[in-house]
Amino acid sequence: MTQWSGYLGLILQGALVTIELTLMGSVLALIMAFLAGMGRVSRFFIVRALATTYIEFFRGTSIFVQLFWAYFVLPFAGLSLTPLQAGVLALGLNVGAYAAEVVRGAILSVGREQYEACTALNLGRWQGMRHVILPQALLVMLPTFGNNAIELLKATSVVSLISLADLTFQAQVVRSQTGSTLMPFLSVLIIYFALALIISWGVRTLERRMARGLDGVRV
Amino acid sequence: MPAPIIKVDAISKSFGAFKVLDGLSMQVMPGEKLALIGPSGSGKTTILRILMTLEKIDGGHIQVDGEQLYHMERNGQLLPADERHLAKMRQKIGMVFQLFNLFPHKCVMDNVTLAPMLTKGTPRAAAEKRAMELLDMVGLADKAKSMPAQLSGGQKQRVAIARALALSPKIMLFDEVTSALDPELVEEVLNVMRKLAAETDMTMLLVTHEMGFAHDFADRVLFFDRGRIVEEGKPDEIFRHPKQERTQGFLKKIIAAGHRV
Amino acid sequence: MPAPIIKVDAISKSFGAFKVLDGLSMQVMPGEKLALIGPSGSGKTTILRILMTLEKIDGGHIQVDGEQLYHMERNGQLLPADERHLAKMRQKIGMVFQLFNLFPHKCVMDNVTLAPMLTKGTPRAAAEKRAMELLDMVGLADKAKSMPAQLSGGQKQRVAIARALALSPKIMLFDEVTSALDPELVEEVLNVMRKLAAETDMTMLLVTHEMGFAHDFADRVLFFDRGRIVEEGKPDEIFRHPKQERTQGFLKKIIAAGHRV
Amino acid sequence: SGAQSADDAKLEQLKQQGFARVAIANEPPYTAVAADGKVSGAAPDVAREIFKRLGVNDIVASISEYGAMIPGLQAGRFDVVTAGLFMKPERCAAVAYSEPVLCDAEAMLVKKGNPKGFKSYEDIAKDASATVGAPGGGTEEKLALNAGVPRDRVIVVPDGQSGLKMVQDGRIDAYSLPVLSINDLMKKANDPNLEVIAPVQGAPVYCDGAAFKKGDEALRDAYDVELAKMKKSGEFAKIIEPYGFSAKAAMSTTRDKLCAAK
Amino acid sequence: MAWDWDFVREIMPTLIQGVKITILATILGSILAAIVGLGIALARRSENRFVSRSVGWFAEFIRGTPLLVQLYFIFYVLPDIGILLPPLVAGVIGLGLHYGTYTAEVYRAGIDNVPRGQWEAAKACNLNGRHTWTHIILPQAIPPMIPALANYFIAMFKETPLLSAITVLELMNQAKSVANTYYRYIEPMTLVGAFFLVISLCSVVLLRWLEHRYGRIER
Ligand SMILES: Nc1ncnc2c1ncn2[C@@H]1O[C@H](COP(=O)(O)OP(=O)(O)OP(=O)(O)O)[C@@H](O)[C@H]1O
Ligand SMILES: Nc1ncnc2c1ncn2[C@@H]1O[C@H](COP(=O)(O)OP(=O)(O)OP(=O)(O)O)[C@@H](O)[C@H]1O
Ligand SMILES: [Mg+2]
Ligand SMILES: [Mg+2]
Repeated sequence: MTQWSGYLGLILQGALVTIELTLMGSVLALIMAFLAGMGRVSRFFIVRALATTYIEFFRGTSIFVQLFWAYFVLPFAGLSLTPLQAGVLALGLNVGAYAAEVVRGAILSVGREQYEACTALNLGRWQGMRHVILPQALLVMLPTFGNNAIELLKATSVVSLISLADLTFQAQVVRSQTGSTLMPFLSVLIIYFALALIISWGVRTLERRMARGLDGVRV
Repeated sequence: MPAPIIKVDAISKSFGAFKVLDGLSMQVMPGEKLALIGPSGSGKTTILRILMTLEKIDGGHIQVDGEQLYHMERNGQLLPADERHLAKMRQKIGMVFQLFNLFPHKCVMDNVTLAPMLTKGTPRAAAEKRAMELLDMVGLADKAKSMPAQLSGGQKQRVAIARALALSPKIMLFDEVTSALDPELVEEVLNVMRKLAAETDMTMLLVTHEMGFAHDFADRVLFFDRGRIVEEGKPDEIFRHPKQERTQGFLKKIIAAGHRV
Repeated sequence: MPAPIIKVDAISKSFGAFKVLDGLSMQVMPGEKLALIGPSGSGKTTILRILMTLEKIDGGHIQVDGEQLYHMERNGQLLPADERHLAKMRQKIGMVFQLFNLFPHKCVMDNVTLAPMLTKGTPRAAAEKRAMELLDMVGLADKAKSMPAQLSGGQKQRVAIARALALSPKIMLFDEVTSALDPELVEEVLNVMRKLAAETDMTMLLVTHEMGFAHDFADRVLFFDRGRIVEEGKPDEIFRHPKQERTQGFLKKIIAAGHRV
Repeated sequence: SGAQSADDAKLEQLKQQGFARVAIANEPPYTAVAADGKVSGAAPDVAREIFKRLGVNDIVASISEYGAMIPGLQAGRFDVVTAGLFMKPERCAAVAYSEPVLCDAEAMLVKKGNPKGFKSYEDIAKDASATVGAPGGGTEEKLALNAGVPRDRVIVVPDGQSGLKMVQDGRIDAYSLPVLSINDLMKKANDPNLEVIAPVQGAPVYCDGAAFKKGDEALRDAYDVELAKMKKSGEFAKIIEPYGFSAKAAMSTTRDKLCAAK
Repeated sequence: MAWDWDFVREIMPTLIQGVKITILATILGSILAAIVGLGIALARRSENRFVSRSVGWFAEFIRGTPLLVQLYFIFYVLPDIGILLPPLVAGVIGLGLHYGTYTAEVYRAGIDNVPRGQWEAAKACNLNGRHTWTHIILPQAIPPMIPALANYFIAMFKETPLLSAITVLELMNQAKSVANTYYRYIEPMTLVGAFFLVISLCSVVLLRWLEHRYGRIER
């Protein structure tokens, strides 16, 4: 088993790809979540309709279909993406649709009286959103965002199906090359779990930070 | 005689099938201190919220400081007001709520400076200087860095008053600003309002169940019932010699419940 | 003289660092009607909950009907009671809660028959017959098929009493059974309890703030303060001629608040 | 012509970027990934050498599922597929093949002693309880289907190792891959309870070629020129024979023959 | 490559075969997840620290790692210890276990939402533990959580394509196989997406109805 350490290197390379995908996907998801989540509470019908369509479409179809679409069908429309881009696009848009509902829920969870205080102080809609509503809503969103990020991390495993050399894919490669099944799968399970723990720890830390001195914002 | 600063002309307002205001008209003079009293559900809060543009009206007209509130004149025509017109009109009006509605994620100072900095572009230094003056006025200069959650109800309400004043509105609306407070905290808020009434020539509209305070504070009292003004007059007239039966009944009940008039 | 049915011996109970009961002892005779009164937080609810085994004790002993409640005797040694022993002891005791705690997903009849059928294996027909008698007793025979959500508070509480009686306990515990009710519904529940006291020889322990009812109902009154029994005696002694200063102060406050004694 | 110059442009573009994107399969010995992650194996080694001669310094290989290769090529994700994708008329219609590169017969992996006595795909079709595993979209899947094995008895297996495992576990009765692939699997598994049937009767010897996108024929032609030179000089044999492939087999047939075969 | 309706008509029967398997896997997986989740939720409340802790970590682990890898594990590694499962069974177990950790959270919330007074009343009625659970707590806890459970079952439905990795011929696998046979990806993948979207949209309607029907319990 002299080669095992070498193959472990391969798996770690896969872990890097997985981390990269998770980070970039999360950024895209976050952007989409805010765009669509706030779009859902817009007063313009068109914006609301667009946001709703986006959310329902991406929540309604499976991440696989989206991935295969982004990878195999988009090129026929002239948009050819690298596997990494396709992966980030599909994952970000998919998880973003779920997170958009979190954003919307959190925005609605801020009491009506806060909106009225904004009006009474003559803040514009965007100003009120930016300085009063979102900072309070953010704290409500954060724990669920953490869960969304873990979902995204797990979803990266399906990009192996479009041949992106992520953790799961490398496990498959190592399995083919070494003939060992248990070792590669067990080690990637452990790595995924460690990454998930890091995410939830990070979110909890962030939450504590943000909640400081804010007792009474929630409930 | 100067022109009225608020001119409410036959406005009506319904929630669903329920008519809250029914052809209500009233006028307020610049600098006047007005108390709105009346039974629960009579529409007192609603008229304040309408003036603050938190509710829309179904019919009628309102003029504030010489301009239409819910309409704009364009080429001699009256059109529904757009957001820009409303924002302009809101500069003239401030409101203090029953439940304070402070921003819980911002410290006292930021609560007071936020609106001037955002809506008027006041530089931070100037906004904070003015905020300190106002906090000093309401007796909370030492709480500038506190978070709302750390304040008592009375303190919160005084911050809310300072926050509304920071925009220097010509008209201030107060909706039962003491009714959510523990009894021992009511007085500190009323004191601030007395001071305000004495020191400024702001127009003030006050909805309250504190009849004693309304008596001392107001130049004129309006008695509301079922979305209409049933009686109005100087505090002494209304409280000592109400003409209408409804007013008499209302005051009798209030006194029975132990309120001082 | 018969042996006491409840013998509480120097029990103590803390919640965290807060000592609620502090070496409390008391005895209750079979058939006795006992009222527990005292200021809020004095531990009245806690002692009932301990008797019902809803809380554990930290120290001391309790004997119910000749047997240890929280301990079992095995080969002359006292061991902590196991669940089987507790279940056996609970057969002797029933409890009615301040907030009724009816099972909301079951109709009135099922609320009353559930426990006899499950714990004693009573056949459905027998359980329902007995339930109808009990519901009749509390004046709710016509509501047998109603769901709890369709009942008024007073009706709910009467069902709760019937439910507790269905297990034919020797001891009934009542914790402020009327304090969550609208004033006009209090009397119907008290009537049921009066009837119960008159018609059965059940031992009854009653926590209440209704001093008038406690006076009429109880054979003996215990006055609690800070987890101790400060004074006890016949209702007339306690209510008319309290000896302790604490008791006097408490009753004075209660009377000032408008309660009838 | 315009198309010609566009094709030339393709090679120019590859030269400029300095590498060609190559799809390979996760299937030794056609391809192999060393412990350090370096890609080798017969197919990529040949492609690397030819591209070098064409002035494209390197290849960037990405491992892909069989099923994803042709769509990937059509979608422009790869410039060429060198993965043991055997030439067959339908495929020749979908892609532009080079001349043959690696040839191999079909084999089946079964339990020791070949308990069901398979010799051909037809044998599997006849036994109503027999199942056969094959890569999705691969040659073996089609051979089995064409031999009359119903769809629900042809199990699509994601990769060789899975196929081996499924035979070991008795989930499938046979797993079919090219001979050399099966041999490699056997070598790694080192399992005395397995047996290889090679070649499968009635199954032709297939050869793969480098597959290009339709429209990249000029690049393909340039590739063919270099391939022919290498075959002649013996360098071709030197590259593929260590992996167990026969250079003679590749040189004894042509694309036109294979693409026309029924 | 243009859209080809004839091709669509030709592959439709195959895809519908796949849809059947997909739905079957979802239903079986949902049933298992409902049971597993209840088991985990009860075990986590166990007085036995060891049981509650280890079940807690196990559930965290399952929830923090990708279903795809878990499926590989169940299908390819478990036979090494003598557990040989047919593909569909392995898939259903994977789905049930994975989503069981989610439904466990739903159960936990549902159980916590039963007021303490109900536990106490049960005790005062001298009901034993089993009777308390079956007659008092669960009947009150479960109806309000039906919408949340249904939500996860819809999510599970969208993850069934993963089963293709362990040779289950569900919708996605059929589509891939069709695509590989004809070298056409656009139609099968788009149809798969359409199937998912239609079924998801229908289930959203069902969900709204469930929320309406079971959302609250009158007290
Ligand atoms: N958003 C709303 N939707 C429906 N009805 C409303 C709404 N706001 C107010 N109402 C109704 O309008 C009526 C008048 O309300 P308003 O708050 O103006 O009364 P009020 O005079 O301020 O009474 P109170 O002294 O109780 O505050 C009430 O019957 C109230 O229920
Ligand atoms: N579960 C608990 N955790 C912590 N403290 C508790 C708990 N239950 C009761 N306490 C505290 O124990 C003290 C005694 O409570 P108990 O309910 O027995 O008082 P009580 O005499 O019934 O008062 P009341 O008349 O208000 O019902 C109170 O201070 C209460 O806050
Ligand atoms: Mg009001
Ligand atoms: Mg109590």
